[in-house]
Amino acid sequence: MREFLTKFRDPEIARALIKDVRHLATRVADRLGRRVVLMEVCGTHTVAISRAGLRSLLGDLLDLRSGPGCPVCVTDYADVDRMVALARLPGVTVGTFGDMVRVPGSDSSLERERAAGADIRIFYSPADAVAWAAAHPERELVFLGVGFETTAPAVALSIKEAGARGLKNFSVYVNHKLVPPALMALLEDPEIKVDGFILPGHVSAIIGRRAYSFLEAFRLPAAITGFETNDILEGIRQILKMMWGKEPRVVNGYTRVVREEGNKIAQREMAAVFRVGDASWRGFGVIPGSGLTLAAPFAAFDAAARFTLPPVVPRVPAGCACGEILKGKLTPKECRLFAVACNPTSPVGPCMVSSEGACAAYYQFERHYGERANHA
Amino acid sequence: MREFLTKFRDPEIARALIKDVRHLATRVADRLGRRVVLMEVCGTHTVAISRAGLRSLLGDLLDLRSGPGCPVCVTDYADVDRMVALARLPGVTVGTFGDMVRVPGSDSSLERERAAGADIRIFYSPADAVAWAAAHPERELVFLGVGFETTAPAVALSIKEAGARGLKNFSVYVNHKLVPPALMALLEDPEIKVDGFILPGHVSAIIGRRAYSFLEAFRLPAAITGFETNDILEGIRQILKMMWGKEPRVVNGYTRVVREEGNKIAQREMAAVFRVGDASWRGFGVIPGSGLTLAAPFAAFDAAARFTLPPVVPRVPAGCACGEILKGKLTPKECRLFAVACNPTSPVGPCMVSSEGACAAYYQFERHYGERANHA
Amino acid sequence: MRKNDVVLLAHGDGGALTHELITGLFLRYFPGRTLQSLTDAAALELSGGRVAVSTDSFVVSPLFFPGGDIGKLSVCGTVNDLAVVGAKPLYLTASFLIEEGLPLAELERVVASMAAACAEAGVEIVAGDTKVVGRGNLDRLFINTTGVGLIPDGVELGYARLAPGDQILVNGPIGEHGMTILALREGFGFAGQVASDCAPLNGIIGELLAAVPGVKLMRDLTRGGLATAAKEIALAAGCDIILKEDAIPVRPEVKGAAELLGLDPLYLANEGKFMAVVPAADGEKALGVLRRHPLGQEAALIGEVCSGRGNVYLKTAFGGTKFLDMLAGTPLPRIC
Amino acid sequence: MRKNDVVLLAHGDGGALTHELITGLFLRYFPGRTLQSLTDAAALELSGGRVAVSTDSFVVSPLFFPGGDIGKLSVCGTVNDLAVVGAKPLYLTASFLIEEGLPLAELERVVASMAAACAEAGVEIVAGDTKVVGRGNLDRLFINTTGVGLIPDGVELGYARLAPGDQILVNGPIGEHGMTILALREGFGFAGQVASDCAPLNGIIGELLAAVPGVKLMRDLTRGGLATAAKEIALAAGCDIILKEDAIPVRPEVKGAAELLGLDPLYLANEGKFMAVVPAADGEKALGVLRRHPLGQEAALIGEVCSGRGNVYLKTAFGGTKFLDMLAGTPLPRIC
Amino acid sequence: MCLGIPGKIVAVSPEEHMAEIETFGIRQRISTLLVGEVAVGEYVMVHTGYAIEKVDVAEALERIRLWEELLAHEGVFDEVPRSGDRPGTD
Amino acid sequence: MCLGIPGKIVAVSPEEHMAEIETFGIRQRISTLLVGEVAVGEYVMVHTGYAIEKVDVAEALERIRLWEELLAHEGVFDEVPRSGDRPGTD
Ligand code: SF4
Ligand code: SF4
Ligand SMILES: [Mg+2]
Ligand SMILES: [Mg+2]
Ligand SMILES: [Mg+2]
Ligand SMILES: [Mg+2]
Ligand SMILES: [Mg+2]
Ligand SMILES: [Mg+2]
Ligand SMILES: [Mg+2]
Ligand SMILES: [Mg+2]
Ligand SMILES: [Mg+2]
Ligand SMILES: [Mg+2]
Repeated sequence: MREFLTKFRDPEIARALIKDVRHLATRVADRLGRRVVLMEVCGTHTVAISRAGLRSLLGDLLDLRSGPGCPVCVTDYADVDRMVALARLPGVTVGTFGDMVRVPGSDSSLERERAAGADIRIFYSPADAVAWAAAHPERELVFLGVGFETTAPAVALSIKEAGARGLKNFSVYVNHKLVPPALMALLEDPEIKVDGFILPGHVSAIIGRRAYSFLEAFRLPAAITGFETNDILEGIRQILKMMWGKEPRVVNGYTRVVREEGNKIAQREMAAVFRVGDASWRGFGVIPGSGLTLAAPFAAFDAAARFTLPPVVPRVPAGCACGEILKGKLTPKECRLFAVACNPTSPVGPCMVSSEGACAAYYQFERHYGERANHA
Repeated sequence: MREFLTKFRDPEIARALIKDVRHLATRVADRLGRRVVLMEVCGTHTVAISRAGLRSLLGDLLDLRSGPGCPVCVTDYADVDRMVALARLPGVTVGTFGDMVRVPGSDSSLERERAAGADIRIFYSPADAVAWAAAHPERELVFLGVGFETTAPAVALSIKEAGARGLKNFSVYVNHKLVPPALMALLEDPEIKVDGFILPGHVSAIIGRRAYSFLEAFRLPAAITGFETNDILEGIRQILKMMWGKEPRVVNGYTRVVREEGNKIAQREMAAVFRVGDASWRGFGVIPGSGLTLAAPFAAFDAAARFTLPPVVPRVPAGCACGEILKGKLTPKECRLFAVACNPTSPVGPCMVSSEGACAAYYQFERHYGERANHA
Repeated sequence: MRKNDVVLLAHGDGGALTHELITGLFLRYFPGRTLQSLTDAAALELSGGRVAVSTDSFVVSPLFFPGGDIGKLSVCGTVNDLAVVGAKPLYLTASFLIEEGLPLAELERVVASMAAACAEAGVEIVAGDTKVVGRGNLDRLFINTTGVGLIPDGVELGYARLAPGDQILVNGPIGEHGMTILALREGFGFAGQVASDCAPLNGIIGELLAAVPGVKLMRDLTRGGLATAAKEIALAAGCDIILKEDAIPVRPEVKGAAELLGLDPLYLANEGKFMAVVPAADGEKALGVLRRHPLGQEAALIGEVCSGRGNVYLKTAFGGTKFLDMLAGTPLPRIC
Repeated sequence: MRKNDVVLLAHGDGGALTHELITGLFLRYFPGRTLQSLTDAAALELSGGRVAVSTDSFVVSPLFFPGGDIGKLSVCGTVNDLAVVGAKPLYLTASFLIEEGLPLAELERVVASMAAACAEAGVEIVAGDTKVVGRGNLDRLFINTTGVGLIPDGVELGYARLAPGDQILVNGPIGEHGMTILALREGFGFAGQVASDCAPLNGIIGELLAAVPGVKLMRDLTRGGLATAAKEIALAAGCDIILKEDAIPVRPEVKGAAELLGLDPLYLANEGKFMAVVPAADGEKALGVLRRHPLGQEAALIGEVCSGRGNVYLKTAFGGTKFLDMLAGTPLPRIC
Repeated sequence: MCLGIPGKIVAVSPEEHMAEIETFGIRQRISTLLVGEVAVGEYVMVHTGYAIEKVDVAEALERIRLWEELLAHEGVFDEVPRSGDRPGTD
Repeated sequence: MCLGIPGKIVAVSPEEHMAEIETFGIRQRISTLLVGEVAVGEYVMVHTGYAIEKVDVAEALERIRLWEELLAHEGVFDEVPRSGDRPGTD
C-alpha cells in the first residue's frame, strides 16, 4: 500500500507541482488582473488545504474559498434543534458521527444535551449503531443520518440491516444532502464569483464524473480531486490549465477512485432506501431536490415520524456570516465576529465548530496568517 | 419531653435499681445454686443491654441470653436468598430497612448485590418506599417486609396506601413474623433452660399484655419491658421478685406504652392486610402460625407471586451456632467460630452482622470481657 | 447558542476550554504566585522543620450542606490531618474531578468556599488539576487535596510516647458532620436541624502545642468517629484506652437523631474535632487552653490511657463498662 | 457466604474493612516505613534544594490498556510533572477513589503496577487515602497522586529564559497514549495494534540535565498533546515557536489510525514524552544524550524558538506554514 | 427488634393523619394513622415513621415516683452481695 | 465532508461481505457490500467502515508516472513568479 500511496503526499512531487501551479496561476491572475478564485466544495478539502499549509504557499495568487460541502455546517438550525429535541426524549439514545456533537443549534447542541444527561453515542460506522441497538433493546436508538452521497449508501445499508434483523428500536433522523443541486443553486446566484470548482472526490466516487455534466453549460472549469496534498495540487493545476486554455470542462483528477458512472451498487442501495426530496440548507434555504427522505418500504425507520417532537423555533445568531461563507461570498476573516465573539471554545456558528468548517479551519490554522511572514 | 423521659435513663436511679437487682439476684442465685438465666427475647434489648454495659454489672449473678427477637437474625437463608434473587432481577429496585443490607444468605447479601450493580435502597419508613415507587414508575419497587408485630402494621398501611394510589410498581416481599408462636416453640423445646423472659416492649405495644397469657401455663416469670436502661433494670427486678416469691406471672413493666389489649387500630390494620400462616425461622425451622402472608384483597402486592424467581438452594454455613444462640441454648462465645473465622467484617452467620444480633453485640461490646477486670 | 453554563467534557481535555476554566475560575480565586505560574509542578519555600504531607479525596454528597460544602471540607480535612501531626499547614494542591454537566455556578461556589477556608487556615493552593468525566461516571464533583506543612523542630508526637495515666481530650461535641450528611442523604425531615462541624483545626492546635508542649498525640475524628480513632490509637500504641461516656460531649439534636436512626454518635464522622493525649499533669491545663478557643468551648477531658493490649473501653453512665471496636460497616439507619 | 472478592461501600467507611484493605493490600505493596506508620500525615526527609510539588488525578477508562494501566499511569504522570520542572521525584501520595463492586483482584493488579512503577522511578509512596462510593457514582477507579521532589540548587528552568534560536527536542514518537485509549474506548478493531508510551521520564531527564546543564525548559506532552504544550509555552514565554512537521516522530500505526479517524497526532496525549528547549548550541548534544537512553532512541530536534507574540507555526512537509492553536474539544473520531 | 423513639406532638395535620414530633431537640414528621387522633402536647412512641402507641404520661410519672421512693430507701439492703466464686461471666 | 482512507485487502470473509484492510500499518475490518467481490491484494477506499470504491492501481501508477515526468522536466519555467504587489492574502 504505502509503496505507491506515499507518492500522493511526496514533498518532492509537491514542490514540483507547486512550482507549476504558481507558474500557471501567475499567468492566469495576470490576465484576470486579480487573484484566481477557486472554490473547494468539500469540507474535507478545506481541512486538507489548511493542514498542508497550501494557502501560505499559494494565497498570493489563489483565493481558495470553502463551499457548502461541510455537511454539519449546512445542517439547518431547525434540524439541529430537532436532533436536540430527540436527544431530550426519555428512553432515546442518539447515535451520531463525532462531527455533529458540537454543532450549535438555536440554544443547545448535542454536547450540551449530553452534559445535561442525554445519552449521546458516537459511532464511527452506522453498522456499529445497528449492532448497538440490537444489544440494547430497552433503548430507542436514533441515528443521525448526516452527510452527502458518500455517506448515504452506508446509512442505507444500515437501515436495510436493521430491517433484516427485525429491530424495532432503531430509526434514523435522515438529513442527507446531495451535492449537485447545491452547486446548481450556487451557480444560479448572481452574486457568486468563482472561477472554478475543486470537486469532492468521495462524493464523486459514488455519483461519478457524469453527474457534473450540467456544469459544462456554465463554462466553468472544475476538477474532481482526491484528498492527498498532491491530488489537490493536481486538481488546482488542471483547473488553471483549463482557464489558461479557455477550455472549461469537468475533468476527473481522481481516476484511481472515481469512475465516469460512479459506484452503481451504492447508487442502487441509495435508490432502494431513499427518495429525493427538497432540503433546507443553512445559508441557502430550501434547495429543490437536494435532500433524501426514506422510501415507503422503510418509512418505519423514520425517526421524524416515530417520535413526536415539540415544534422548533430556530433562532439564527445575529451577525454570523456562515451562510455567506458557505456560498463562498465571504471568507471567515470577513465575518466581524471571527476571532472576536466567535472562536472554537464558544462558537457562534457551525462553521466555527466543525473541524472542517471554514471558520474553524481558518481559526485553527490561518488566523495569524499576516503575522507569519517573518518565520515562514 | 425530656423533663420526664430522662428519668428512664437517669444514672442515679439506675444505681439504685442495680443495687436492688443485685441484692435480689444474689438471693435467687444462691437458692438455685447457679446464675439466674434470663432471656431478652428482643434484639433491641440485646443492644440496649450491651450499650449500657449491664452485663459487666450483673454478669456474675445473671446469665442474660438473647432470644429469637432479632428479625434479621431469624430470617431464613432461603428467604435471604430470595431477596437476593429479587435484587438481581432487571428493572427491580429493592427497598429495605438498613438492618437487612448486610445479612448473609447462602452466597450473597444485599450489600454484595448492590456492589454488583443491583439497585438497593434503604428506607427509614415503608411510607417512603411507597412515595419512591410513585415517583419512579419505570422501576418495580419491591419492599422487604421484615419485622415483628411492631413493624407489620406500618407495612400494612403502606400496602393499603399503594393500593389507594393505584400503584402498579409497588410490591412487598412479606417476611413478617410473630413473637408469641416463637416463644411457644422455645418453651416446647426440652433442652431450653430459661428462668424468665424479658418481653419485647414494642411488640407488646401492638399485641398487648394479654397476648402472653399462654405463658402462665409454663409457670415462668416474664416482664414486658421498655428499652431505656432503667426500664430494663426494672423488668429484671420484677422477674427476680416473682422468682423469689415463686409467683410467676406476665407483668407489664412498660405501662406507659403497653396496654392490656394492645393497639386495636394496629391489630385491625394488620388483620385487614395480612393472614397468619406458617413461617420458617432460622435455627428453628417452620413454626406453625408464626408468620404473615398477604390477605386475598392485597394479593396483587405480593412480590413473591409477581416475580418468577429461580429456585433457591440454601446453604447453611458449617459450624455457625446461630440457631442455638437464637434459642438461648448457647452464648456467642460458645460458638467455636466466634472472633476466629467469624467477625463483623466477614460474618459467617447473621447473628454477627446485624447490629442487634447476639454475636455482633458480644463482639462489639463484650468480646474481651475477661480482660477488662483491671480497668473496670 | 447560549454561553457555557455547565462543565462540558471539553473543559477537561487539556485544551482551550481547560485553559479558560483555569484562568477564568481557579486562578481568580487562588491568587497565589506559585499557582499563577502554571508550571507542571510548584516550587515551594520550606525551611525550619520536617516536611509533613497528607492527602485526602472528598466525595461528599450532597456538595452543599449546613455548616459547609465540599470545598471547605476539602481544605479543612487536609489542614487538619497536617495539624494533628503537629505540622503547620502551609500549602495545598487541589485536584478537581468533575462530572460533565455540573453547573459552573456550583463549581464557582465551591471554589470560593475553598478560597475562604484557605484564608481562614492560612494556607495557599500551589498546584492543581482538573479532570472532567462523562455523565454518570462520577457523582457531580470530587476534590482531592494534598497538603504540605512543616513540623517545627521540637514537636515530637507519636504513639510510642503514650503512657498509663495520660489524659485524653476532645475539643467539642461529636457526630455532627456524620449526622448532617446522613440526614441530608436519606432525606430525613430533621436534615436542617443539624449542622456539620467542618472547621480548620490548625489554629486551636497551634495554641494547644504552644501552651502544652507535652502533648503526646493527636488525631482528627473523621470517618469512623471517636471510637474508631481511639481503637486505632490503642492498637498502634499497644495500650488500653478508657473513655467515660458521660464526659463525651454530644449535642442533643445529634443524640436525638442518632436514637431515631439507631446509630451511635461515637461512630459518626466529625470534620472539626480532634482528640489529644497529654500527660496526666497537663490535662486540666490543656482543657483550659482548648476552652478559650472558639473551636474548643465545649472541650472535655474524656478518658485516659492505661496499660493494656489495644483495647478501648467505655465506662457507661450507669457504671457499666463496654468494649469499643472499630466501625464495621457504614452506619445505616436502623429500625430494629 | 463467600469471602469478599469485590470492594464494598464498607471498605471506605474508615472502620474495620478500611483497615483490612490498608493493611492487607496497600501496605503489602507499599512497604516504605513512612506509610507503614499510618499517621494522619507523613513526615519526610528533604534537604538540598527547593521542594517541588505536583498533583494529578487519573480517570482513564479502561483501567488496563496496552502499555500500562491506571496504576502505572498515576505514578508516571506525577513523576513526569516533577521531572520536567527539573526536580528529582522522591515521594508520592496516593488517593484511591473506588466504585463499589470493583473486583479486589483488579485493585490489586493496579496497586502492584503502581509499586513496580515506583520502583522503576525510584519514588516512595508515603501517604494514602481510600474512598469508596456507591455503584454508578464513579467509573470503577480513579487515582490521585501528588508528588514531592527536590529541585537541585543550580537547576533554573523557566519560560523567561527562552530566546530566539533555542532548539526544541522531543524524546520520541507522539500520540501513542491518546490513540491507544481512544481506540479501546471506541472499540476500534485496531485497538490492540497501538500501545501507550506510559513511562517515568525522570531517568532520561536526569541524564539530560546532567549532560546539558543549559536546558531552559521542559514540558511533558500529556492531554492536548504536543501542539497544546507548544502553544502554552509560546504564550507563557511571549515568543513564537516553529515546529517542523517532518521532523516530528509519529509511528506509522498512530499516523494510520489518526487518518482513519480524522485526528491529528499533534493533539493526541502522550504519557512518556516530553519536549525540551535548549540553547541553539546544545541542540545536537542534547539529541545525542536523549538517543542514548532507552526512552529516547527516536528523539528528534523538532523546532525552534523565534521572537514573537505567542504563536506556534508548523512548517508542513510541503513547505507550507500553518498556525497551531490549543486543542478545542476532546478529539472525537470524525467521518467528514 | 423494634427501635422506638418517644416524641412530643408539636404540630398536627389531622386531615393528612400526620403530626410533627419533637424528640431530643429534633423534629420529625410522622404518621398518626395507627393511634387515631392526637393533640399537641401529647406523647407518642414512634417506629418506622409511624406512631405505634400513645405514651401514658401518668403511668410514666407513677413509675418515676416509685423509683424515687426506692432511691430514698436506699441502704435498706446494706450489704450488697458480691460474687467472686461463681462460674465465670458470660 | 467525506473522510476516506485507502486500504489494502489482507483478508476476506465473502459470506459476511467483510474484509480486513491494512493501512499505514493498522488493520481494520470493513464491509464490502458497496463494492461487490474483493480479493486479497486489491485496494479499496473506505468511508465509515464501508469500502465505497475499489482503487484502480493502474490509474494511480499512471498519475505517479506523469508527476515523475514533471519532476524530471523541472526548470522548464525557470523564472517562478513571486507576488508582492497584489492585494493581501485571504
Ligand atoms: S466566524 Fe463565527 S460568527 Fe462568523 S461566520 Fe464563522 S461561525 Fe459564523
Ligand atoms: S459467631 Fe458467627 S458463626 Fe458463630 S453463631 Fe455467631 S454468627 Fe454464627
Ligand atoms: Mg504536565
Ligand atoms: Mg489524609
Ligand atoms: Mg483525613
Ligand atoms: Mg494535571
Ligand atoms: Mg450521577
Ligand atoms: Mg485524619
Ligand atoms: Mg499536575
Ligand atoms: Mg500531569
Ligand atoms: Mg484519608
Ligand atoms: Mg459505571
